[in-house]
Amino acid sequence: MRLHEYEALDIFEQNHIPVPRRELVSTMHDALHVAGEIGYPVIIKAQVLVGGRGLAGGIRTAANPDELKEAADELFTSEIKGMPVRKALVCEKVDIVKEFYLGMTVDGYSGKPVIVVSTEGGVLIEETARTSPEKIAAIHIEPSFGYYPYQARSLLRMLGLEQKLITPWSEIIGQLYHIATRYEALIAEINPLVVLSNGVLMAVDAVLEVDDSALSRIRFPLPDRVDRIENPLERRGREIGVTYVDLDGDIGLISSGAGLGMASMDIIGQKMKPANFLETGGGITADLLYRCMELIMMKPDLRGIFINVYGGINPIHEGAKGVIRYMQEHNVKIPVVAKALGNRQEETWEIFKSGGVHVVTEAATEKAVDVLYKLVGPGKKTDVGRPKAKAKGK
Amino acid sequence: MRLHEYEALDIFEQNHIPVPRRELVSTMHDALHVAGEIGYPVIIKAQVLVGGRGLAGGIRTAANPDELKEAADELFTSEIKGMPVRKALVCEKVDIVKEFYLGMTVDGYSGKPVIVVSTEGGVLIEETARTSPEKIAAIHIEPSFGYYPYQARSLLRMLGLEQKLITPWSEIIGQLYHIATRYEALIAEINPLVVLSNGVLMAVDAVLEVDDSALSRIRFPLPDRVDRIENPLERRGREIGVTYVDLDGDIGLISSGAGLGMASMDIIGQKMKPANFLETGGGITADLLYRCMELIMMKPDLRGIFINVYGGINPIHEGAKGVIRYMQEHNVKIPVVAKALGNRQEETWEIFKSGGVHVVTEAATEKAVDVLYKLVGPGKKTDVGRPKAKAKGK
Amino acid sequence: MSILMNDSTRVIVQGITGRIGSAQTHWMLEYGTRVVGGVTPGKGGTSTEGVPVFNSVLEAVKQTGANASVFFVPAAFVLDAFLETIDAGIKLIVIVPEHIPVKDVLRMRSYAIEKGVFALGPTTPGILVPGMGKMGIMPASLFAPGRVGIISRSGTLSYEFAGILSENKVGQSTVVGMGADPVVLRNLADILELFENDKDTDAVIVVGEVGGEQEEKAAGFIARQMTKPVAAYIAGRYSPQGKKMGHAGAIVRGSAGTVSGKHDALKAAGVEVLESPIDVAKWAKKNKLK
Amino acid sequence: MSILMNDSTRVIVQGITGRIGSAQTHWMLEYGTRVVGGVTPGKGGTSTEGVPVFNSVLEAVKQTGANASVFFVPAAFVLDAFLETIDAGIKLIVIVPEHIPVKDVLRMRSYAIEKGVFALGPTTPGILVPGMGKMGIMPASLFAPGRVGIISRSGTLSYEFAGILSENKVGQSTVVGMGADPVVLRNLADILELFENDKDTDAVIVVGEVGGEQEEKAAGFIARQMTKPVAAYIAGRYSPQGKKMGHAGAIVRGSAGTVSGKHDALKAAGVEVLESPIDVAKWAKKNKLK
Repeated sequence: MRLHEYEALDIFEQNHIPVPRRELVSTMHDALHVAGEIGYPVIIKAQVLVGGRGLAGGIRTAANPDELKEAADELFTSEIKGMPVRKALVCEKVDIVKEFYLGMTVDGYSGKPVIVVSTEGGVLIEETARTSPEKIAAIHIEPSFGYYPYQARSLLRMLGLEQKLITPWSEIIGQLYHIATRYEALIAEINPLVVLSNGVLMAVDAVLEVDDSALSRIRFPLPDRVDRIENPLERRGREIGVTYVDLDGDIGLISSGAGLGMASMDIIGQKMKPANFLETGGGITADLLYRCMELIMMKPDLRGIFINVYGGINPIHEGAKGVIRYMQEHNVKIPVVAKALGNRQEETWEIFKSGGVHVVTEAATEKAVDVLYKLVGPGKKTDVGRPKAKAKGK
Repeated sequence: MRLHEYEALDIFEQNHIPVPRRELVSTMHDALHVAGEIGYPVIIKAQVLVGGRGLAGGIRTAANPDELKEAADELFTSEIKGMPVRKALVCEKVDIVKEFYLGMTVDGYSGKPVIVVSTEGGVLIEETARTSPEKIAAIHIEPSFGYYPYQARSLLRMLGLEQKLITPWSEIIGQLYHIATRYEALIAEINPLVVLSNGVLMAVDAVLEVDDSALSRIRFPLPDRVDRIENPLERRGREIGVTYVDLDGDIGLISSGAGLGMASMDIIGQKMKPANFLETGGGITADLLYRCMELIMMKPDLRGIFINVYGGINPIHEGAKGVIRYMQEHNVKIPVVAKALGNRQEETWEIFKSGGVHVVTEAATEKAVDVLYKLVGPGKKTDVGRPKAKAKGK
Repeated sequence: MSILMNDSTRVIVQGITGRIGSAQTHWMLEYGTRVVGGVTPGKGGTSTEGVPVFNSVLEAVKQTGANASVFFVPAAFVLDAFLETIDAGIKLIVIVPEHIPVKDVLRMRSYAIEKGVFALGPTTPGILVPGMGKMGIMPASLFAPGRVGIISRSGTLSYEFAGILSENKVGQSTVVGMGADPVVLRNLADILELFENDKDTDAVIVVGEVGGEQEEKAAGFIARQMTKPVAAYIAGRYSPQGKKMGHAGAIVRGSAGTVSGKHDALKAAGVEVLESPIDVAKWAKKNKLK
Repeated sequence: MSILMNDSTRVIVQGITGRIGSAQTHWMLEYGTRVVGGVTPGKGGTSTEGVPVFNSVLEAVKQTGANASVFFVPAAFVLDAFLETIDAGIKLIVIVPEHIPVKDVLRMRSYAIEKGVFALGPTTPGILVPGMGKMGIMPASLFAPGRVGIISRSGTLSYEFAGILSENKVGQSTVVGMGADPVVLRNLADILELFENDKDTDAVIVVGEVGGEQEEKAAGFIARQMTKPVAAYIAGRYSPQGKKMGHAGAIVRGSAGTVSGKHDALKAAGVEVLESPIDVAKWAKKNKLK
């Protein structure tokens, strides 16, 4: 779960990392009031969960109330990469002398947390990593050994950082590591970490992504999970316990397994356009697939549906019952093709066929998609489906 | 720092270990009020920081208000092993089917935390360890590996514990280990850990001793440290930063180093009686020794004073200045003998001599104590000094 | 004949008394797997699917001589049970459950490697040796005995590839699910090495997906040490990149993680990159695999 | 000639720029110790008592060839600096500071043992080899070269015993403070073993105190492996028992910890138990030590 910047800044502040004075607002009026208290110039930052927010115009500076009025008005009526701006953070504009980068993630290949620092921060940090690798340093932390400040001191010395910054910076690394550990963060990032003109180090941005699998055991207050997903269909997917991604096409997809789902999209995409990605996980029941059908049918212009499931851990015969119950109750007329193999496959095929589903019994997904293509035809010629940030809604 | 039972029970409760309903009281009137809310029978337990409280009459059961009145009255006007009872805990009397023991400490020799469990708990646990070792099991925890519940399950199985108790008990071990880690406890103990008639496991007593050296970094709320020491002289020692133990004799002692102090007591004890144990630690200054003199002179009947210090890390010449300044300002008449060796010893001797202190320049403490004995004589013939729980006050 | 499992593999099922654990024990036994015991703390002394259940792994190992374990334990208890299993001397562990916190996986991984235990998962369908046995949830009907090895990050895609091969009369030596999580207990290259050293495997198929850098690192191993033909399919060409790891991830990994980056690395290592799963049939024919 | 320190010992002082660090550096240099550098993060490039100061231990080791370190670092920073020192390759460490949390000491101890580092303390006066050098705070005037080894749990009592011996013309080979804390970085028996193997030590004095079980465990080692005469004094006969460890401690240790328990164990191992420190002179004379 990715936290909003304002949520992450609060957590950083509680854990003794210096952050700017700031307040969350949701109207222009509130923005003006807060800015009046903080004092101009201020920065107003859209609180949307997308990357590259700054380059997309989501961060504005205002030197006076008029400028703030204009900036806030634009933000609250605009979308950033397709996401509506509901909340913004009004921050003091601090006096920045230099920008650094500090990030932590888990290195999946080595199986260790990794801390990355750079003496150049900002939006072009990945570019810096390619062009000036000498400005970047990283250390892997042995999980059973843990993090100690001397590791940070040696990392910072490798970068040739001036001595007086080494202690405060290594303290911030320690605090961020502590936060990452307590909140089981997969990503914890400060970009930029800045030096102010008075010499203080400050986090003027904050990224924190918490491990979804650990949410139930994190003992510390976490922001509410409700309504974090802007897209109502994707939110509905989360509610029923499946992974749903809204796309631009017109072929509905239900798959068991993320890899199989991605391969299905790739194959559909060769001649048609998927309307969604939907992955059931390992908990298929008749009810779940009923709700999956309901969810993918929320998109109005579907031309056909492809169901691609395997009976390994999943009782696919139960799933088939849910699909045809939905089709019968809602009088589904568009073609539905199902490839369902594995444990109890013959039983599953019978159920599907009894409900009018076209059953494919060969393993290759390409053959099943061919069957669907013959039923629905080429459709409108456009680009292949891609993720949409904003839903059409129902 | 040893916590009171009521403080430790609060911490246990916050960390999900079942504990009895209870309330802290400091008057008989409050005790009656609380018991009325909890319901009779109740147990009233003196909150004093001494071991063996139960056998010394500090724990009473009351079946009705009359009995409680009598018990509370006795407790609040009595002393337990010389400690006045200022507070007591009124607890529900739970229905105990069986008593167990659970304790954790640090095994200094192996350098590892150790968890000890026994299927027999109660006041005679150490006796059980000697006579029925098969009822006791212990595991050492590797610090870099940490504690996991399966370790507890295997420990409990070794004791032949019935299966249905294994899961709740291993959970309590996990919670106690968690508490011991967070509070940096040198001792964490539940004796007895009881099974109630409804099958629930409950901690009806709680011991928690926190590492003094870690107090400043424990992030969790700890009870106030002030006034934990009953003896005013020992409290004064803590305030000025030295270790002072009040004893029954009449020879004042100032030593640098606990081992040297203990040896000095042993040697004084051969013919005289020490009035106190005082260990300066490594921070001697003129002021500190001035205050040490002031502290040991609070006891009215001193016959002589022995100062035994080494100049390794300590500037003993500074210490000598503080001693003679006190002696001059307060016109000290009783004999003072000092043995002071090490860095700047000659300078130290001169200072002592200028203030009328008898200086011994040989290494053996026995010789210095002989000098003192010749000056003060045998005194009253009684037992050698022993620790006193209650101070005479000043 | 196979990697990881063989004639002397004696399997215990942890979490055997649960709904999924007991159902999968049924399928594993039906496929001929030597399931010698199960573990569910508190259910010791009972039996499930005719298999004796024990309270602890150590007890199960002592009583049955088990040397391998497959997990159907709730995610929250997996770390503890995993450490218990290693301490009991088991040397092959399959972790089927999904949603295990990454922090736990890091701990499990480092302990398994320290103790020389080969562990697969989390979120893996397990291992299947056609005609011999299986640990995990792979549906038997799709597999046939033969000489092609399959390693897959995705569970159901491994069935797909085995199914396509089987329909084309190409059998499998062993099918291994390495697990779909961002951190897994064994890396792809470690499993490739087992296949390279297996005299009954002639070629290997790698089924990967967008995200992470398993395929890129494996490409380095293939270039340096593999003599057998390798084909690879990478799912997710049209998908949003898997688990994003922020700037820190991008900095550490460079271009790793994209489908095209994986394709480039694999091609440079001499791997045949398959554009679509069905292409595996042509590749098998071209290489005369069976 | 000595244990732990010898002609090739090159010492750095951590926390050299502090009040105590610089004063003790002065005394160590004056005694002839080869102090080659100091470390205080942020003070690199300066010098103290003529000794160059570095920002990190690694830098100090690289520039000076140091192989031993003595700590005058504030208690809160000792753990971090200790791990840094081990990673920099130092093999002998003396931790003078007191009041280090036990949790930190456990971590330090296990890492030092894992990495084969010999560490003393916390709360130790250090090591002194009469006439050659010292690491720590022992006051030089009390020591004389000779062939008796001293190991002490208490700092100042080690001076007392050395002083009594020196006054009686009995010199010391090496004097070692093992540290006064309830958990120390090396146990008594480990240091006894070094003296047993030192060809220039003829006998050893153990200065112990009430509490813990170092002396009891050492008695076992002495009985099994020591050939040289050992005398022991245990302080605290009339003292409240040191750090109480509750019932758990009493259960684990049995009667260990009391003065009489220690006396019994040591006597059973053939150790001469001294009733009072001054008795060490008679013992030395009886054993013709010098």
